[in-house]
Order: sequence, then structure tokens, then C-alpha cells
Amino acid sequence: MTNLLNPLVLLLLIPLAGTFLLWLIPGGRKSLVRWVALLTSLIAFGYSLWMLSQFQSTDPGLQLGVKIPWLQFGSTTVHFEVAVDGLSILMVMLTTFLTPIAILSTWTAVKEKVKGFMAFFLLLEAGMLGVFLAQDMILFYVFWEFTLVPMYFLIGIWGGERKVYAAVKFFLFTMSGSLLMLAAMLWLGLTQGTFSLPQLEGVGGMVPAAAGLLFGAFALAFAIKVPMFPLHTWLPDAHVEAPTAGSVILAGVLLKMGAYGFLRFNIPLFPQVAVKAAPWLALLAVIGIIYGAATAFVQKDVKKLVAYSSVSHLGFVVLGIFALNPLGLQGGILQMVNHGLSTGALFLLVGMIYERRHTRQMDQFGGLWKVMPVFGTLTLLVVLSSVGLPGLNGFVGEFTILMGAYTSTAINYTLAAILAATGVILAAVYLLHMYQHVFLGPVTHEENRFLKDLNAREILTLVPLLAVSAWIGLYPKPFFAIMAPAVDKLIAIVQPFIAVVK
Amino acid sequence: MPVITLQLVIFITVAALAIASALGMLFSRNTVYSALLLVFNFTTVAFLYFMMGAPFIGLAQITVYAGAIMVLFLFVIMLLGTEQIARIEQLSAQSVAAVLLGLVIITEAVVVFLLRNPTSLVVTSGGDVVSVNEIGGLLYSQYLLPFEITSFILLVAVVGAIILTKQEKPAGKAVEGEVKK
Amino acid sequence: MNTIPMSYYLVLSAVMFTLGAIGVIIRRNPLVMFMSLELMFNAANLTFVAFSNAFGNANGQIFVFFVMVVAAAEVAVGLALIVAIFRTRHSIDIDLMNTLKN
Amino acid sequence: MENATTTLYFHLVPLVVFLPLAGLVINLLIGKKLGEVVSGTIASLASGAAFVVACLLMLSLRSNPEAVVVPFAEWIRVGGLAVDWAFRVDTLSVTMMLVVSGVGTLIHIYAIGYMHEDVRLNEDPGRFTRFFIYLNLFIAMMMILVSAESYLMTFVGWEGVGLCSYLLIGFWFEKGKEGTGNAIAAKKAFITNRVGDFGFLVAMFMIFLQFGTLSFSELAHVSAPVGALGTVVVAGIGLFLLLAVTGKSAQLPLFVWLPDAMAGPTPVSALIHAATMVTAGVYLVARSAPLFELSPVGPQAVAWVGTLTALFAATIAVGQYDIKKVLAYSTISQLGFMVAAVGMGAYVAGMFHLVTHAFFKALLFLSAGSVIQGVEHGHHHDPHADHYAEFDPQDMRNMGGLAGKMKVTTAVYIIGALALAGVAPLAGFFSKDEIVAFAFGKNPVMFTMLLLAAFFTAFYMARQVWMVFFGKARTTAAQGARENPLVMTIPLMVLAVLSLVGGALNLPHVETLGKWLEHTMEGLHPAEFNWLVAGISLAVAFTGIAAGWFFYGRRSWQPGQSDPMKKLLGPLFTAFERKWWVDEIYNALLLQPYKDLSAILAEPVDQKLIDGCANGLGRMTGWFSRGIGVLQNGLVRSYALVILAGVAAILGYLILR
Repeated sequence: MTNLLNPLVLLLLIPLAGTFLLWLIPGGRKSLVRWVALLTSLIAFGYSLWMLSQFQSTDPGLQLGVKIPWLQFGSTTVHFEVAVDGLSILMVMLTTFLTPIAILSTWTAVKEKVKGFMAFFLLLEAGMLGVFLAQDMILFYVFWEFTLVPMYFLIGIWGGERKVYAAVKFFLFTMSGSLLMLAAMLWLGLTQGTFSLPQLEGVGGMVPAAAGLLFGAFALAFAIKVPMFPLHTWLPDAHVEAPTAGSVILAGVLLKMGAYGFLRFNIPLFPQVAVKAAPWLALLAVIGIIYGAATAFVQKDVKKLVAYSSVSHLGFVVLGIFALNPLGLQGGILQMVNHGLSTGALFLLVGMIYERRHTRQMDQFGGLWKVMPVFGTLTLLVVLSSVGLPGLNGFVGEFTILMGAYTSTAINYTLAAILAATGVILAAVYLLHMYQHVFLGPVTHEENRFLKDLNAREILTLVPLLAVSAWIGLYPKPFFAIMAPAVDKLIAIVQPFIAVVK
Repeated sequence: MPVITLQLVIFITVAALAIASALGMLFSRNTVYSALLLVFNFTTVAFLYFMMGAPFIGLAQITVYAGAIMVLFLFVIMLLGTEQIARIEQLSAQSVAAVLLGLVIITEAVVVFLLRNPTSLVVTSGGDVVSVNEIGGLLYSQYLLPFEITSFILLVAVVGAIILTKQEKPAGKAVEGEVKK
Repeated sequence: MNTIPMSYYLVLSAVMFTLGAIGVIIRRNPLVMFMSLELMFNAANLTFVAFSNAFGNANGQIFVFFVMVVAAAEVAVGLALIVAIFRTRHSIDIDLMNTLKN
Repeated sequence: MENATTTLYFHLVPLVVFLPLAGLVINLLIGKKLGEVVSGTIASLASGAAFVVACLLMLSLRSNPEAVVVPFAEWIRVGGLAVDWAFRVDTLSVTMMLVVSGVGTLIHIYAIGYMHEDVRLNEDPGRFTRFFIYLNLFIAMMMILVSAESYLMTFVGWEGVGLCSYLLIGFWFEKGKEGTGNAIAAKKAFITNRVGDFGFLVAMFMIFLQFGTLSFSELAHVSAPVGALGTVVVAGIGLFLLLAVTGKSAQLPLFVWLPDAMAGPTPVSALIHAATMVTAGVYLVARSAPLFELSPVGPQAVAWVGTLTALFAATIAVGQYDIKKVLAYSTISQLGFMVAAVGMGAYVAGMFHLVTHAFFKALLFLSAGSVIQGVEHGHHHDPHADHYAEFDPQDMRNMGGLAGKMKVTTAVYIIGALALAGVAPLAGFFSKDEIVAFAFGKNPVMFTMLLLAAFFTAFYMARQVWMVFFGKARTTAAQGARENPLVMTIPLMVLAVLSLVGGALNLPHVETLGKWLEHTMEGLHPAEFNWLVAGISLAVAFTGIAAGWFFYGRRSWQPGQSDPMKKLLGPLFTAFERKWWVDEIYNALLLQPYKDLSAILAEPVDQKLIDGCANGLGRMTGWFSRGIGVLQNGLVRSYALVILAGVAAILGYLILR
């Protein structure tokens, strides 16, 4: 029983308890449902803050963990093994931080079936936390697939016009990748006699013949989730159709699961393959950066534009991860957080305007800054953060990533970083293009002339995001410090192979 | 080849009867004939059980199968009145395939059991190899739980059968109401 | 000794079983299909008893007993189903019963 | 040590950033309630306080001239990269601080008057405070830029001022050509600058990979790497830094944003797009001198770019009719002089010209703003004017004869113009002459081109002065123009005085600025004052002015008349007028292809090809499963048959095994 009182298990249980509580409430009492969901997510956030205070940031290993035997596959035991380390703690915090914000954003946007929505949302939170906490492959897989279901319903029930198409597409894309991953996990677990990730470190060396295939299976699953070019086409559809809160979580956390998977599986398990694959994955990442930016530029739907910008931004993350040096990896992890903040905020903003006008077409707007000055100012700040303006979060992440990629010995061509840096220009092109068409110029549509500016609740959802953005931009030290030991440990695993290849 | 004994002759005769009755059941147009032929088949098998020194099973075979179950079949046939279903069952490709496959399987069985690797096991005829006492003892000690479960299965089957066949009373209450008025 | 080779019983059992299987496939009347199933049960039971005899072990017979019970239950439910279906569709042609598809 | 710290104020340096920020915060929170005058005063005080701090720093440096690094907070420390928030106080940075906060404060004061009118003419008085918030933000960012201790922190200011530029160009974001003109100009400025910033980024990567640091102090004494690769890298650093410079300082080929940036209110044009921000590129080259010195490629490229820009932009300025556009191209041209100077290694001359240019160009822009508001005032008070028709108060063809109506403005404008034209003994003469003299010793082609540019400078300034202030008023608006209030004219007068005497900063043989900067930059060559060159450049200036008088002063420009130069130069003048079609060329070569490429990527490639492949896979699965689905026909007997076949197959396998 002492095991169940483990802090991480409790963290997983909080959203589940909230779901249970929601189940007891009659669905008609919508505001009570909302408040319970919000409070649950806030408790989870507060609790994760406490957990953060217990976390030893100088310790590179797994912490606060628990390991309970769970299932038996022949002679191999699957454990319920959860723990955090420097790679996952920021992701856990991001999840608990974004969930209350996303829930708050649905206050008036979701009017139908509120209870179901909130229940799925809390389940989703539990699933995402599970993904970041799991240290056993099978457990990871269970949580990984578990997140699909609530998201599928969030898109499929509360989505836009083509919601079913988008939901199914989302589901099939992710599923098809993760099945290969499951096969790889089972093979690995059964041949090595353990499913526990810490014990499997560097396992690629023990199965040199299969390492490449296994790496590929994992990489495919994660690349779809990230998503990397050319496996990204589910993302715009899913984003466009998803409800605002769903988009926020999708962009903010779910995509990070892919990048996190690279960190947790591909690099530590198969360091020698990772080193060999790094130039190619970096190439895909760079293509993604430029391609995402270029396609975002011509989108007419603001939300689609933001979705394509995610492809571009996540390209930076993958580029940083496969630089396989401290700069790139730390920048990559930080950029995962940054993207969650700024793109999450962008989706919130798009949702706010959609709630007012029920359209997201750029040509339906113009001159909104004059009508809604607070909205305009906040959007500008978020756009600047996304563009990577120094002093805000995006810059710190992008700069360290690019610096890492440029100095990387794993990606042995500096052109990658230079080409990726053009993404900085292109990001300004598409985001300012969007900003100009929506906010600047004269008010061209009469129905826009009397739009209400943001209310206190809406401002409240954005301010925490912006505050953290500025914090990371000006003083990122705590963020880097908490991940540095774990990243160093990861690099210690990879470093010998980089030396061999060169 | 084993020596031809009386036992063997009896076995082959009974087996031939069993197969013949099975064939008859298969191809009989009349369902009632099919049922009766099956009863006959069950009886021949029961005979074999007796021959093998398993009187309990043999009796059970006759009472349960030939008696209860087949009577149930006949009841249903009578109830539905389908004993004379005159529909011509076409000789479809499926039927041909089934017969051919069946022949293949039988040939294979013969090859496997008789020619390729005939077992040295033999079945003793006559005499109680396993006594009824022994069966009863086992049933109420080692197999007590499954035995109880079978009783439950039977109960469920009975309830299920009743529910499935229950006639819905069409608007019975409304009629009652009208009567009251 | 009054013995008969086990192989003979096995072949008899196989033949009966196959006949039962053929019956299931070629007949469209569910009642006959049911009977064919019973035939297949019998074939299996025969093997059980034969082995029970050969090994001098009572367990085989016990199994046959259980098979009979389950078969009885199955027949009861199955026939009830047939009656119910006949009532709603006025036909018991098995090829018309494919509503589970799609 | 103890007695030294009592008189030194180095630790105050963060205040140059935080004082303007404080002004910003006050105005952001309660500015609207304070009213225009108070709000504007707070902003001016914030900037003025920064100026005072800069003066204190200057005093401290006089007694203790070596560079001082003031750490403030840790910033990015990852792997081998360690960049902190740290300020660098040396003679170079303090010079820039003084210019930025000094000129900035004057412009703040001027803007109180100017914006009072401007917000009313544009019918949104609520935006008054916002303007000063932006201005203070700009001062803060500029201070970060010049006081940074590392390239990365400089980059923060570098992009920060770009942002302010974006905000201020788009200040009237609903105005301009077709309502979106200003917004598009702002976007263009930001994106063009981003191209330059890309160069800055790559240069930083190269510097860090080569030298392992981004700190100015540590980079001050690096030596050139050996080997062929090393030379390439060092040359590359120079070239990418040059790209950054061309973006921020509006040099060829990235100058296109600056003329459009005139869409911003005039104080912005004066502060950001003439006096301070655009000179950041010159500052960057001066700051990077140790790196540029490592390879001849970088400096040479910088010098050529500067020279070409100086001449190229000067020719365009000749053909412009918008009073601010003339000044914009003039700014580009003058920046070309500075960049050429620092490229040739004449860092003092470049910085000197930077300072004097800040004086007289700010003066010119502010007085141009005064002219514009005067004309606009006349237009609004003209009872006969059609107030709905398009009237451009910035078009010089709508002016003329303003000398009598706006006496102060006219006087200061002429001072500024003479300074710009390089007439002795005004500020511009000394600084420009120093550059030209340096080029004389270095490269005759550059020398000739710079002289030519100087000639055009004098010519277009003369053209402008005669078109605007003399002759007869060509419109009723010009007739009704009137002088602006003191709050605007006093800063003008101060700047005029500075333009008159600014040359004293670095008089030949006295070299105040040169000696001052020597503490920061080693191995500065003292400029030799060359009487021959001085004579030539003075002659060129007077020739230019005379030519201007000949074409524009001799006979007054008539309403509806076309430019007299047009007859003389024909298509060449059209090229000047149309800015050598650079915008059109960029549009055809870069923007349109990018748009087309994006459209192709988004529609045929992304939706049809990539998504089509994905959906095609799905569809194939669909067909496949429908094929398999035939087997699932719901007929029990078929299933049984399959099972039977399976049994036969397994038994067969057992036999044949």
C-alpha cells in the first residue's frame, strides 16, 4: 500500500478522481461540472508544483519512482513503473499547467455535453501524465494509446464540420505508427527479458542486427506524432476540426509526446543507430521547418496556419534533439515547452475570435486591433514569442537549438543549421502576414466593428502563458538547470558512438 | 492385421450401422427421418460404450441423447411443422467442396491412424474397466465444482429457453383496462 | 483377449465427425445442422470413452458426462432460438440468417 | 580601489535600460489617465534620465577610460555556451548611449507637440500614450543593443529595435495606401530586417564554433585561425555580419524597407530611421573590428557595399517628390558613407559621421515634420479645399514659398541641409571629409564614387530647399501654412546648434573623438587632414548646390510642372524616380516566386501528393478489406467450410511433414 501513496501515482490519480467526481454530478449542472474540472486540474497543477519541489535537480537519474509487478508475459514481467527525471519533469509540468488553462478556455465555448467534455479532458490529462511518467515500455504504450481515445472523442464529438474525418484520420495515423512500436517493444522486451526502460539502456548494442529496424519502428511512431515531414498531414485537419481546448492540448502536449519518445527511447536505447540516423533526421527536420513555414504562409484559415507553423516549430525541436549535444538537446526540450506555451496561446486566441465571429478565414477580418486593443496587443506578444523575438521564450529555444545544430558533430553538415535559421525569417513572414490581415489595416467588415474585447476570464487564460514566456525568455536558467544533468547523462550514452563514427 | 474375432466382427458391423445411419440422417429429405436415424446412430454408439465396459455412459447416452434430446428435436419439428420442407437443396459448389473436403479428411484420418503410425493401444471389450462407483466418487469429489457449474449451466439454459420462446402478450394490459370499463 | 485396436475406434470417430461436419455445411435446415452437431459431439465422445478404456482411467468418461450436459443445454437454447426465429421470420432457412453481416 | 568607486558610476549602467522601461511601465499602467502633457513628459524624463546616466558614465570613463563589464544576471548557460546579461561600458558604447538618449530626448520633447496634432489629424487621440510607450521601449532596446557585452545580448536589442520599428511604422496601421499601406510597410521592414538578422545569427554560430565565445571582451584579442578553413570561416563571419548590417542599416541589397518606413510618424523617422537605429549596423562593424581585422574579405565587402549604397541611394533621392522620401534615401546614402568608412578601417570617421549625422538628419526630419504639419494645418483651414480628396501634405510639389510663413523651421532646415551637403564649417563637412579623405588614400574608385555621392547629396538638398521653402506657394495649403509651437521648435533649435558646431567633436589635429575611442579600439589610424581633399569636397558641395539653384532656384517651380531634370536626363531620371525598379525586381525575383512556391507546396504538394499518399493508403486498405469482406458473408455454413478446409490442411501438413 505504501507504493500507492507514491507522489507520482497520486498525481496520476488526481485527474482520474476528478473524472469519477464528474461522473457523480448530474450532467445538467454545467457550471458545477466546469468548476469541478477546473479545480481538479488546478489541484493537479498545485500538486505537481509540490512534486517539483521534491525533485532533486542535480540528480540525473529517475526520481520519486515506484515499481510494482503488473503483468506476466511468459518469464518476462511487466511492471507498473513510474518515475520522473530531468527529461520528463518539464513535460509533466507543462501538462498540468496547460490543462487548467485549456479547461478555462472552454467556459463558454463548450455548451453541449459539458460533462462528457470535461471527463474526457481529465482522462486525457491522466493519459498524458502517464506517458511522461511511465518507465516501462508496456506501461508507456498503454498510456500512449490511452491518450488517443479521449482526443478522438474530443475531436469527433465537439469538433467542427469535418470532425469525424479529422478524428478518424488522427486516430489512424497515430495508431498505424504505434503498432509497429508495439511490435518493437514486445520483441525487445521478450528477447531481453525486461520491459523496464532503465534496464534497456544501450540495448541496441546487444542486438546489432535488429537495432536498425527497432530504431525505425520507434522513430516512425514518434515521427508521426511529432509530426515530422512528410507524415504531418493529419495535423492540420485535426487542429482545424478540434475544439479550441483540444487544439491547445494537442499542440501543447500531445505533439511533445513524439519528441519526448525520441529522447526516451530512440537515443538511450539505440545510441549507435541514433548517431547514424541523426543527419537524416536532421534533414527531415530542416525540410519540415521550411516546408511548414512555406505552407503556413498561404493558408487562409488562421487555425490551419497555426497548425502548419507547428510543423515548422517541431522541426526545430527534432533538429535540436538530433544535434546530440548539450546545446541542441537542452534547446530542444526547452523548445518543446516554448511551443506548448506560444502555440497553445495562439490556438486560444484563434478560439476567442472564432467564438465571436464563427469564422477563422483571414479575409473576414482586418483592423481588429482598433476594435479590440487588448486582444490585438496580447496576440502581438504571442506572435512575437512564436516568431522567436529575443527576450521572449521562443528565441532562447531556437537559438540554442540552432547553435547546437551548427556545432553538432552528429549532424555533420553546418548547412542544416543555416537552412533552419532561414526558418526564422519565414516564421516572421507568415505570422506577420497573418497579423497584418487580421489586426492591421482598416476595419473592412461591418460585423467586426462592434466585436467585444477580451473579458477577464480570457485574459486570465493568456496571462500565465505570457508570463512564463517572458520568464523563459529573460531568465531561462531554472529551466536549463533542471534538465541539464539528465541531458548530460543522455549524452554520456551517445558520446562514444559519435566518436566512433567520426 | 489383428486376428478376426467375434468382437471385431461385432464392432465392424455396429460401426457400419453407425456410419450408415449417419449418412442417412445427412441425406434424408424428411427431418423426422433424419431425427429417427440419428436416434439409431446414438443407440449404436451406446452399444459401443457398453462393449467398452462403460455402462454408465452408455445408459446416459440412451436416456439423455436418444431419449431426451432427440425427443426435444422431434417436438420442435412437429411444432414448427417443417418436417416436409420440400425445398430443393441445390447441389451448390459449397456442398461439393464440403463433400470433397470430407473425403480428404477421412482419407487423411485413415492414413494417419491406420497406416502411418498405428497406435499400440487397444480397447478391451467386456468387463468393467471403470466402475460406476468410481465415476460417481470422482464426480462428487474431484469434479464437484464443475459438476455444480453444469447444474448452473442447465439452469441458465432452461431460463434462456423459456425467455426466448415466450410469446409476447400483445397489448394485454390495454385489453384488461377495456374490460374494466 | 477380446481387444480391438484403438485405431479402429479413431477412424470410426473421424468418419462420424467428418460426416457431421459435412452435414453442417451442406444442409440449410438448421434442425438438421443441429443434429449434425450432435453427431460430431458423439464422435468426440466415442474417442473419449475409447481412451478411457485403453488407459483404464475414469476421467475420460467424466468428460463425456460433462459434454452431454453441455450439449443438452446447448440444444435447449438452440432449439429455443430456432423457434423464436421461426416466429419472427416464418422461415428457418439458414442462408437467410445473415443479419450479423455489416 | 575604495576612493575610485566613490567617483565612478559604472554600476549605474543597467539604469540606461531600466529608466526608459520605467517610463514605459508608468505610461502603460496609468498613461491614459495622466493626460497628454504629463504622459509625454514622463516619457521624455525617462529618456532624459537615461541621458544623465550616460553622461555620468562618460565622466567616469574620463577618469578611468578602460572598458568595464558590469554583470547583471545569468542568462543562457548550456553546454559550452555561456551568455549572461552583462553590460559593457567603454568609450564606444557610451558614445552611442549619449547619441541615443540625447537625440532621443529631444525627439521625445518634440513629439509631445507633434503627436498632439498628429493624433487629432488621424482622428484617434487615444493613441497618444501608446506612441510614447513605443518610444520608451525603443530607447530601452537601443540601450541594450549598444551596452551589451556579448553578440547575443546585442542581438536582443537588435531585434528589439526592429520590433519597435515595426510597431512605430505601423503606428497608424489603418492608414496608408488603400488602408493597409502602413501595415504592409511595417511588415516589410520587419521581414527585411529579419533577413539581416539571419546573417547575424549565422555569424554568431560561426563565431561561437570558431572561438568558443560570444563575449566582446574575450573576442577582443582573438587571433586568426590557421589553415584554409580558418580563413574561409573568418571571411564568412565578416560576410554574414555584413548581411546583418545591410539589413539594419539599410544598405544594398536590403535597403528597400527604409523608404517605406517613412509611413511612421515623423519623430519616428527622425529617431529610429535616421539618427539611431539604422546606425546600429555601423556600430556593429565598429564593435566587431577585432573580427573584421582577421580577414581582408569582410572589410572590403563592407566598404564596397557602403560605397555603392552611398551613390545608389543618392541618385534615387534626386528623383523623389516626397519630402520624407528624399530624406530617407539621403539617410541610406549617408549610412553608406559610414559603412564604407568602417569598412575601410576608418572607425573614428565612421563613428564621427554617425554622431553628426544623428544631429543634422534628426534635425532635417523633425523640421520636415514641422513643414508637413504646417502644410496640413493650412490644408485643414482652407475653406475651399475638398477635404475628402486625396491630398498629400508630404509632396514637395504641393509646397513652395514656406520661408515666409515658417521662419524658424526654414532657418533650421537650411542649417541641416548645409550640414548634410558638407559645407564648412558645419558638422557634416568635417565628418564627411574625413571619410572621403580616408578613401582618397585607400582606393581611387571608391573615392570617386563617394565624391559623386557627395555631389548628388548637395544637389538634392538644394533641390529640396528651393522646392519647399522658396518660390511661390503652389497650393492653398502651402499658402495657409503656419509655424509650429515652441515645444516643437526648441528641440529643432538645439539640434541646429549641434549641427552647426558638431564638427568640433573631432576637429583635425585635435581628434577628441579619436582619442576617446582609442581606449576601446586599438590601432586606430588618426585621420590625416588633407587640404586637397577638403578643397575638392567643398568644391563638389558648392557645385551641387549651384546646380540645384540652376535647375530649381533660378526659376520657381510652377504647379503641375514636371521636373526640369527630366528633360535633361530622360530615362535616367525616370530610373531615379522609380528607384531603379528595385522593389519591382525583388517582387519578381523573390516575393512572387516564394508565394508561388508556397502555393504549390500547400495545395498540389501537401494536399494532393502527401496527403493523397496517406489517404491513398487508407483507400487501399479499404479496398483490401472490402475484398476480404466478401468472405465475411454472414453465412454460417461458409464459415464452417473454411474451418473444415483448415482441418484438412492441418492434417495434410501432419501427413506430409
